[in-house]
Amino acid sequence: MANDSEHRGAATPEARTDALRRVLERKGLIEEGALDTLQARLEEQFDWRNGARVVARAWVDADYRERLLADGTKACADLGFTGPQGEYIVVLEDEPTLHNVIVCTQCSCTAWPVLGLPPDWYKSPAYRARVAREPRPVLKEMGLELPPEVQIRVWDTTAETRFMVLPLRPNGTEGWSEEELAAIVTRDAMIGVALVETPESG
Amino acid sequence: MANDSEHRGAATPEARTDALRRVLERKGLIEEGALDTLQARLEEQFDWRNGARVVARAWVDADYRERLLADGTKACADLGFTGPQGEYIVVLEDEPTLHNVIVCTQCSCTAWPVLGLPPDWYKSPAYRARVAREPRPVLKEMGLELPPEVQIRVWDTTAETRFMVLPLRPNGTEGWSEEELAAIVTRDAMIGVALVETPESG
Amino acid sequence: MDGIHDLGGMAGFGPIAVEVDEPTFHEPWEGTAFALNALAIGSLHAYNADEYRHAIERMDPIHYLNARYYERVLTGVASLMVEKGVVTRAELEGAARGRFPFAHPNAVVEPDGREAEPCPRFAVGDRVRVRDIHPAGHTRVPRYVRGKQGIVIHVAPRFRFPDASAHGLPPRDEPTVHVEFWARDLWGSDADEHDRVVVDLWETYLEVADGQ
Amino acid sequence: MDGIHDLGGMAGFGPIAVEVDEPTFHEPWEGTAFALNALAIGSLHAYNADEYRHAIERMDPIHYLNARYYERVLTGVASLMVEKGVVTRAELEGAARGRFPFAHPNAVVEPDGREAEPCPRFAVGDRVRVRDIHPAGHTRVPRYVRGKQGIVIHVAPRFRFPDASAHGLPPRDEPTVHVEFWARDLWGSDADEHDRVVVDLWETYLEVADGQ
Repeated sequence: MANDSEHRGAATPEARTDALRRVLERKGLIEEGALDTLQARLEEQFDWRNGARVVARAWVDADYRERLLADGTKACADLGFTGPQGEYIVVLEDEPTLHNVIVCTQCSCTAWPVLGLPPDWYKSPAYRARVAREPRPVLKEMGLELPPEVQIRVWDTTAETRFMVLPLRPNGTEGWSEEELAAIVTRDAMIGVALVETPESG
Repeated sequence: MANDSEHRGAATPEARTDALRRVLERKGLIEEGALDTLQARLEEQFDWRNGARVVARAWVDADYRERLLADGTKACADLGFTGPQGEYIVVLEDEPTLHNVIVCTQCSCTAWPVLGLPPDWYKSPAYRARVAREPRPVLKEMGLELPPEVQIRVWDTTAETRFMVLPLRPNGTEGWSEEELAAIVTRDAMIGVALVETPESG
Repeated sequence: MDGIHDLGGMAGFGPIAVEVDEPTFHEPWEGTAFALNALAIGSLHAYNADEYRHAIERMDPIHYLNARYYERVLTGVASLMVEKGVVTRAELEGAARGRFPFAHPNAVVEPDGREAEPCPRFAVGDRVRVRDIHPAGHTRVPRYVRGKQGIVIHVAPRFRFPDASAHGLPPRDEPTVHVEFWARDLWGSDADEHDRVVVDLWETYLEVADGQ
Repeated sequence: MDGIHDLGGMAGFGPIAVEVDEPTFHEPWEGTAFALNALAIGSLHAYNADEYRHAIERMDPIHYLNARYYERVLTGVASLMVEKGVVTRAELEGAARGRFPFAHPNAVVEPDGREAEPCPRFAVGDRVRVRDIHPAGHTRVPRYVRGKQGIVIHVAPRFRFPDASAHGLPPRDEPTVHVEFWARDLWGSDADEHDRVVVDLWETYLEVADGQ
């Protein structure tokens, strides 16, 4: 019972974070401003809109799509998306009767350079515990009711591969530009808890 | 995240208990004083000193010991110890090279009529999680370091059998009366996390 | 259900906190909560002991680990009293003047179609394997023995099969057997080679082991 | 370790709470905690990513479930900074003006004696069984696939074997393979008969399946 959260008399996470930063600064291990610079750089680097651009490119360029599915890391790097947690990216292709969904049951590993830093629900015990076991009810709860003929493949990020779902291109987007397509791709669709929808279909 | 403990804004367990009692009283489901009477009766009935008397009797009476090991429920009932959570008692005989220890990994089932209502540590997640897996370090941590040649048998109370350990009678108690023996038997020894010791050995 | 209550073998808890000269109840409300449960089961017949255990298992894992024993008792009793229609949430929260956390709802559980056998299926000395089942509802077969093999060392009397009884399904009494496992078969090579674990299991949880 | 972090398949959590238009960081300290970890691994080389993951796993289960993600990050970083001697508990608690909960201590882990194989041991289409191991230290093989059989569907590059790397043991790179399991083999007959789960596993976790 020793190690509880702040409700049992610990300093707040904010006070503890600040304490760690100040102690490291005092020891000269953090240079003036280095932490802010690092944080800003990482926040810019880890943006799920990068993944949306990858998806849009794959939808309009059959050759790129093929390369993306054969070597996700390289194809993402070709668009400039690399970095920590993107060392080995595997792209999962949705099909009309096969739906992919990603989880990290043991922590919260994510392909940061293309999916960004994931939302709280993705990191919550509830999602991590439940989606590996009962993906269909979980997806339905999150607003995605899949027809019974669609099989589900859950990918658990237990090692160093980082996954990204290549969702189905929605009907009614024939002739759309890559930019227009990128604008309708969502992070949730690249995790696999949503489909990509057009303003009309959505 | 809906169902947290009082630290996230719930009423205290005390206020909740009182609320439940009052609502039941208001509905006429609890008669005046019935709850206090019931509680007093149960507290009297569930006393680990009952088990100490069983152990002492088994130590001085070879016939009783045999009956206790053959049919724990009946032998305990012969001394007047019966009731809820004592419907089927199995007594586990310690030997010089075999040590028994009891746990309920899934909840906190205990032979109330002979072991009493168990202490918090017995009901804690730490004990329940650890003793089934690493009994030797757990016992050592609790003050009982067993020689390596003593084998350990952990009994998990997963169904309706209720266990009680018959500990080794300590050396130096030859000629002691049943009452004197009962006075040195502890609840911890009947759970299996301690040996019975004399004031000299202890 | 494979819930937080199924703690056997979970690593990461620290030392076991032992309180010297611990009282039976630390505060009066604990005794009240205990007596309320005894009253609800024994006098009001509002629910049975299997439903009660399962109600506690259905507590949110965060609440379950944060709560001490008698808060879990209280939450089990109160959740069932609401679910059985004896009281309402609103009545309890009104009387408590605050939020009253309850257990999560029960799963829908179908009958398993089995029938009680006239004679015990297993005898002392039988080698058995625990079925690798993961029921959505209440069960008393710990995860740590599922799929494992052990030896029957004792056959106990018939008791009500809890996976049915906790969900209002047709009751069925069947023997439980004490099955002894080598610790190493359960926990791997880190375990002591001589240590054993005995688990008390209803017959439905068991099948004849391989090569028998 | 079979810890609280190994959540795959645990039942009893309620609905998944989704926040609309969630910001990357809810409070500035969360971004600071994230950057501190990146700095500690990337610039200070105070510890590696496997040690970091394991430090979070060593948090007390109650703290783990109560803490949101960035509090877990913070606790992992701070625990390792103390364990590595970069800072002291007293320094941190003094600066925080309050208690600073850390992870529980590391287990003592011995080398497993294995060596990296020159070629990948498994190929696409191989039927494999996950070894039923329960290491005291860090491991990345979830409990829910231990002892289960599946098919290799992809062989990934070599990565550092985390069970060694998290404990300062001699590093060893070996391929990981994506193993596909039928959901019913993992969760029993309640699971959808067509659903599958793919788990990314280091070769050491695997053996050739029965009857191959």
